[in-house]
Amino acid sequence: ETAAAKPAVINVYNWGQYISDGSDGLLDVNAAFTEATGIEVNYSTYESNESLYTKLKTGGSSYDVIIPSDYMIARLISEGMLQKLNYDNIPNYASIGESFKNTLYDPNNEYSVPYFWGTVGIIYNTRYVDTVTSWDALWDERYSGKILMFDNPRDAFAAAELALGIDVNTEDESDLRAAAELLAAQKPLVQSYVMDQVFDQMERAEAWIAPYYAGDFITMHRENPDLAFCFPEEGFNLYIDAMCIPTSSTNKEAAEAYINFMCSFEAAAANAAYTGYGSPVNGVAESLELTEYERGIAYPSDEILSKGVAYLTLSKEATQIMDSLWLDVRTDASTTSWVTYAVATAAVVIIAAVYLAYRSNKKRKRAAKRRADADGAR
Amino acid sequence: MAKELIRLEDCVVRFDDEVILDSVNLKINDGEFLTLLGPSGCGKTTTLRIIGGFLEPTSGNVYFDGVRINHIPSHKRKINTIFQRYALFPHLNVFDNIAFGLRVAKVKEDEIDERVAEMLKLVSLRGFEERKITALSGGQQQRVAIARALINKPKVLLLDEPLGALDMRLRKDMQNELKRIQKQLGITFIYVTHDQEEALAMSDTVVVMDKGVIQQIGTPQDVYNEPKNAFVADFIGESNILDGVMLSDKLVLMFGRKFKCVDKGFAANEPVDVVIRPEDVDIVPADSRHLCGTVTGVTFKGLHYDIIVDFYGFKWLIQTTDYHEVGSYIGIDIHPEEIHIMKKSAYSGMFGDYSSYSEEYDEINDPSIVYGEDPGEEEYYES
Amino acid sequence: MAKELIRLEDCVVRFDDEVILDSVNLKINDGEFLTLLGPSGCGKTTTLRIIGGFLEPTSGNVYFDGVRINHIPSHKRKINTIFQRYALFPHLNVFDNIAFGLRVAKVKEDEIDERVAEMLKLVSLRGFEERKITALSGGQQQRVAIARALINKPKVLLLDEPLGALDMRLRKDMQNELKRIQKQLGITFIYVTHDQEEALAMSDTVVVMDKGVIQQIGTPQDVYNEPKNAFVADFIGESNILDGVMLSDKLVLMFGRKFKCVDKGFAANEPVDVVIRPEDVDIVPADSRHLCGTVTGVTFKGLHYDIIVDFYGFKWLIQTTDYHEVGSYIGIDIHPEEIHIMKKSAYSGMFGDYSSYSEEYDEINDPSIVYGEDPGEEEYYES
Amino acid sequence: MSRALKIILIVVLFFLYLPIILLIAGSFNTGTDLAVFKEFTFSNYVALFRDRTLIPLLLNSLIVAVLSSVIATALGTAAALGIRSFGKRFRSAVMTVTNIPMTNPDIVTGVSLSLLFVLGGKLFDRSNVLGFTTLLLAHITFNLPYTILSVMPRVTNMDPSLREAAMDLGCTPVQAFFKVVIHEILPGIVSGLLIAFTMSLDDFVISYFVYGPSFATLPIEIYSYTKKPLPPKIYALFTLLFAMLLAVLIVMNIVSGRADKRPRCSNITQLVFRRKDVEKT
Amino acid sequence: MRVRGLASPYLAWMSIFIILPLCAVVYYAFTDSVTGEFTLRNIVSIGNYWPILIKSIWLALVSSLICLILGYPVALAIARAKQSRQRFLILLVMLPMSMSFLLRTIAWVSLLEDTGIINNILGKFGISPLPLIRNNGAVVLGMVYNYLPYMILPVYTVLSHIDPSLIEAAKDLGCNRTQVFLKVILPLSVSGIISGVSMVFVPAVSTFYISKKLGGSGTTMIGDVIESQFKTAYNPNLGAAISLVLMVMVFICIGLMERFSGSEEREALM
Ligand SMILES: Nc1ncnc2c1ncn2[C@@H]1O[C@H](COP(=O)(O)OP(=O)(O)OP(=O)(O)O)[C@@H](O)[C@H]1O
Ligand SMILES: Nc1ncnc2c1ncn2[C@@H]1O[C@H](COP(=O)(O)OP(=O)(O)OP(=O)(O)O)[C@@H](O)[C@H]1O
Ligand SMILES: [Mg+2]
Ligand SMILES: [Mg+2]
Repeated sequence: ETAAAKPAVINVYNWGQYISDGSDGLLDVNAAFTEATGIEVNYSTYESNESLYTKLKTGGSSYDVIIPSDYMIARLISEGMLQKLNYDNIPNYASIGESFKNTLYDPNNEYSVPYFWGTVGIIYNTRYVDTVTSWDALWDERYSGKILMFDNPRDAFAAAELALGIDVNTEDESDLRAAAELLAAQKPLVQSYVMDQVFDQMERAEAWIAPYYAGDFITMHRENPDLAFCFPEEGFNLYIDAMCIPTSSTNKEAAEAYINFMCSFEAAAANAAYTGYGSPVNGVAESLELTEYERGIAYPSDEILSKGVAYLTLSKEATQIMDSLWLDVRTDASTTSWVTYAVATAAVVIIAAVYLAYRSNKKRKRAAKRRADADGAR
Repeated sequence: MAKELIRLEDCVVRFDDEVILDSVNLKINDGEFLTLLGPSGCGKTTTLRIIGGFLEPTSGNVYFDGVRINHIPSHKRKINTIFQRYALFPHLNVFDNIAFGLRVAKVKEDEIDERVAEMLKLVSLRGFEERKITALSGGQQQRVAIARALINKPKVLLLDEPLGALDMRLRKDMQNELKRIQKQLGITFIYVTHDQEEALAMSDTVVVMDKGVIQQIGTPQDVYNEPKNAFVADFIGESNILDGVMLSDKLVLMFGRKFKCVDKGFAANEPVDVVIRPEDVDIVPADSRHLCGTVTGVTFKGLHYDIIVDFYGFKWLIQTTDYHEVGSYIGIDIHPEEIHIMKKSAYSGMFGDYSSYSEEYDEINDPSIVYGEDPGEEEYYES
Repeated sequence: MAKELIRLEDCVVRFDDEVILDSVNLKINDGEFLTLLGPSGCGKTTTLRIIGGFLEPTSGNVYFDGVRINHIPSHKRKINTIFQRYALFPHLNVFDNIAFGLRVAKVKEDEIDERVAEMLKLVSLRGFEERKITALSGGQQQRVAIARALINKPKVLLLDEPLGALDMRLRKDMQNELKRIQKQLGITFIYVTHDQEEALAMSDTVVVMDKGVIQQIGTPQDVYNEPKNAFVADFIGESNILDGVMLSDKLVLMFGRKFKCVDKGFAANEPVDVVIRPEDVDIVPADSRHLCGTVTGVTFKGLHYDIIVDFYGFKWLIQTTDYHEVGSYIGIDIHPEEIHIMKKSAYSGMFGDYSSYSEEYDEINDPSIVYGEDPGEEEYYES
Repeated sequence: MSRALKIILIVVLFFLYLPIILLIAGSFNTGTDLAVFKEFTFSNYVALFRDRTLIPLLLNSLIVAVLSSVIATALGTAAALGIRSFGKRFRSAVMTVTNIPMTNPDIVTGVSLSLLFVLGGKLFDRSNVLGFTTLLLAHITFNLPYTILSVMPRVTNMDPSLREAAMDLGCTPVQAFFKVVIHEILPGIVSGLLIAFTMSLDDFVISYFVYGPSFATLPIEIYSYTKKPLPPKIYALFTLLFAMLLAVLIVMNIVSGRADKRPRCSNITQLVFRRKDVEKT
Repeated sequence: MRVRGLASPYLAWMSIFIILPLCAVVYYAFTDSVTGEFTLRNIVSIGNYWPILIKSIWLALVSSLICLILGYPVALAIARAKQSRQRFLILLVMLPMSMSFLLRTIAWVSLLEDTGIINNILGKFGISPLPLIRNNGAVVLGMVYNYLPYMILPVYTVLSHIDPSLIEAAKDLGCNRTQVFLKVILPLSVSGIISGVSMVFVPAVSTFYISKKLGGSGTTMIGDVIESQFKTAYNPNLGAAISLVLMVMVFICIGLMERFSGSEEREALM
């Protein structure tokens, strides 16, 4: 019945590069945890909330700790895929900032412990782009071909919806269509839809303006001081990634020990220093070596934060509508282009078929003629 | 007919410093059926490839109709080849294989139809036009290869062991067919084989080669009856090859006995090789007037029996249609014309020894046997 | 010697519903040299594979020393094989190839060294131990294959056209060598070939096959002199095969004329095939007592001349050592013993026609020629 | 004409190696951006050896690659030998099915395999089936067609009487395989093994669906690196891997090249000498 | 007889790990994502993706063609090299595939970008940046780069097995070099071309990473759609349906190619 008798291994499933791994002279968090508790960590990574969801949904593997984003947590809760936590085993929960408790996705603080939080804003290159205050900048034709856009529907739609003044959590089809139209209108201006390529492209001024996460801006800014960050006036996404325990977990106590450890100051500080994202743990923000400018963006004032909106989980129907609208935007349903391809493909196939048919027909005819000749000769 | 068409002059071929052809001189007349005969690896294919234009000799000249053609590529020579393994195009059917050369020459389809039909008749393959090459038997493939080469009306046809893959019966039939075609069309054939019977049966001229060197050139009768050295004698049919000494013109000493012969022009007492063909030996009752020996082996060969006779420890092969028991004591009789005298050569002593035929394998090496124990008893054996 | 060692009983082999071997019955005695002879694709290899244990007959039984061995795999049979293309192991050298069987049997290395040395001596390959298989000539490979098979001291050795790839001279030498080895070791040899000369020269018993059916079993002399049907007659050497009618015992009608012969036991007026071997025909001056014809072709064959003679439009092949000019009118003489009578079979009319030898190809089909225009002139031709 | 061919060959090889050169250069670069070479450094290699996750993941990848390629080659070789003796129709049916994993989009193969494994897990009442075993099974599955296709031609070209000859000389079928047949089809086996190994080492899509918490591979980890720019120690890792493979291949090439050069005419004294060596052993 | 048993482990493996999953795909393609009942809706709704499907096929076709045009001469050059050098060259062609596919694609990005290496070099000569990336051309380039070895290998194998005497025979019958190539070498290598084209076309048509990295804002491939159905949108039924259609189309394409070119030739070569 003691903790020691239980198999001392937990499976942790986290985003890639989302934990301090001992590089840059920081704490190796997982190793420190093992050292402190004797519990081994099987650590693996995913690249998006959706792949995490797929992996969980498919089944066949049991994870003890996962770290989805807010809207995904709500979805997982509504589908009964998370276990309630025993906060008695997570004493460090006390050090989580109050503003990260009683959230929309977990109103009663039953399922999750915040890991990081962050904001989405607009990063732009001050050399080429005038001071940005609004989402409208992403639709500014002056920057045509130098605009990057999110390569996932939720963030992309949110940007359009905020620009239109629509609720980012709307499930209304006409709202979604309006957002999609705006995105479609933006498409000719967009250089490409990207995620992590933002770093390279912004740092090297390959692109001039892009919506992205505030924490990542700090990294880019250190490489290229020309870059600036803006919290758009219409509002912006404020997200929280939080640690949860899925129902498939078989080792809940150890998982809670892990969550507790992650809330400890040392671990949280190391992670925050490594990733650059906002730590919800009290005191961590102050301990980081940040310039004033950086701090203002990574840990903005409450006034700014009050404009932040969280994503809520959307209904299945709304998700499907959004996905298919997004696909339409991405694939450019403008008929001319696909008709061209269809005609080209068909032409190639038909020419080949006609040529082959002609050849074999000719062969057959000649053979028949020869046979007839031979018969005649006889 | 006697007009010279192709001449090889001092042709030498080296691969990696190894001499493959050594100073080959060869003249081929228009309309001739010339055969290159020799054991495997002797350079027959190499010679043919020089003529066909697939290989330039390392040194030496090749003339065609008096023009030097060393550098003329094969597709510009009026010479066609039937390859050792036919080299038919597997992606084409019989008709298209035969029509290949004409299509390359951009002949009109109508004419192609006509000429292919003609060729198919010539090689008795009408009705096979649409067949895949892979669905033909060896003999049929052979005939397609012939038709494919002949349709281009070459002045010279090169044939590289075209019958090697066929079985005995088919080979005989194809030999006749090839000979017939050659006569009918009057084309020069240069034919490669390692089968001496084939060479003798088909050719006007036989060129015997070994180790990259031409050993003898002559008509089949010449080569068979008057071999120039032990290699030729042995390669062209079975031979008993004996050491002899030329006592004077028309008189040779073997086994310490004197035999009449018809050859002359050797130095007195010159050591020579003496060839006696197994079928030229007549068996007679044993008596003192003849060389006598004991039969030590008999093999039935269909046409005849191979008989091994021991004369004072040296074993002869004799071919006869009459059966003689092992152990019987017989005499032999050889016409002076059947005794062929050859100069000694590098090949002397290497061939013409039938000792391995008998069970008493080691006896030949018995030093106690002295040849010609009873010399001078008679001047010579009469024929 | 006469003890039965292997027996095939009603062996049938089918591949994909095609009958490859049709009810083969065969008895092989201990120490016998038995040859399977037949054209390509007739089922020789298939028969050998049944004996070797590489193939189970579809139906029928295989006995070895009286024990049924249908299901005994090849590695448990005291039978070794020399494969059609030797199947030497290319990754091993000569020594290791020969030692292979002993190594498998876990014989001590000392003994292996000894026995391999012995074998190498037997096949005259001492000094070649370290050679790569690929660096050997065809004849040497052949001898390695023999040594590899013999070193296991098999009771039976199967040889599948072992000499097929060799040139004429080498083939002759190897024939003698094989025969010597077989006699020396007293092993049963089952030998496959499509070369009739080879079969006749080497075997105690010849089995002639065609299309999966055994056509005749007998000694070489039997098979040659008393062929059972036109196929055998034609396959074993050249034959003139004529249509005849058996008038009574010892009297046959050909060309509308009566000939004495020695065969009997046929129904009166039964149509038969008559075989006359080309070398059994004696050429005599043309006169009224003999069948006379015109020479239409002569080919020099080394040993003899092939002469085509036209008798009333039917062409015979005659082999003789005397030269006769094309166009000369000659008579022929046949001993009654040389006239072989065979029952009509499926093969009748397919073989033994030498018309294609001559240029006048179409004449044979000329309906104006009537055979036996002058009947009754004489009772029969004397010998 | 042949000069034109040579030029094309060189151009294509340059094309194939251009990114490789870039990645290798990137491993010695102080910056993270491949396009800008800042300063030469070994620090990426130092960082790589300090890293506690990448090396174990690389080992995992290697274990799976080695095991799956060896097993797939063994299975595939046996299959190629067996398939050859099938009737024509059945053989072509089997070959068609064999081709399916190659015509299927990887992602479909991955998903369908994961469904199969989960279903299997439910049957055996194991909620945590995904892991090393499933990864291995999946890798073997997608490697099999490649190994079969590279061994098959060797098997068809092999003289069947070699095997029979071995059995004729007393080998059991198993002995015949290991003493003779394997030597004949070895080149096919080796190339199958190589292809399978590289495919397996590089696979991300299929692995993604069948890996479990207890066992992941390197490509999965790298693919999830979306939070930050790719750390250059990754380039260092693959540069090392590439160098190792290159070394192995060069050594193999030299060894097999030597074996090819057969002594043309053997010196007799040498023969005697070697013979003695054999006798000693 | 006993050899046949050797294939049985594979046959068992095949039925469990190839045929069963295939059945799963078919099952998914015909069931509703919510209710789990039989439905044709997934198949029907593929209609929405025709443009992408056709574009993917087109790009894959173009890539296969370019691979052929580049790969054939390379295969020919290797087949004509010295025997001892051939294996080395083949290894040289294969070796880049051992470097991670993801990394190689990333390397291409840094080569092709507007501020990438190539445009930097061009910039030194005063040439303004060329649009090398984020268009269909870049996607084709990525596919060609990744799948070129798959073209070279089979073509080389066939070329190196052509009996040299066939080439001599063609020369003998009057062909010059070009004619030898067009009339003999090319027709004889058709089987290699077909397997090369299918080995390039098949993975190219379903690729999804290359288009993400190298494609522009409008370059979505059918592979991306399938991926998003399985991973982002979590609609595996639709994903299965699309892949089923894709698979059937690919099979038909390959089947047609083999039928028209005559498989007998391939057998003849073996
Ligand atoms: N390309 C080559 N490189 C090196 N040696 C060669 C080459 N071609 C032929 N040879 C050698 O030249 C010699 C003669 O070969 P060639 O093909 O002319 O023989 P051949 O008389 O045709 O024999 P066969 O009857 O076996 O066909 C052989 O020893 C052979 O090994
Ligand atoms: N495995 C097989 N499947 C189908 N047919 C076969 C098989 N093996 C042999 N055959 C057929 O059986 C027949 C007899 O073949 P076999 O090998 O016994 O002939 P053979 O007399 O040895 O001929 P050769 O002299 O050419 O070697 C041939 O027609 C051949 O096509
Ligand atoms: Mg030759
Ligand atoms: Mg056979």
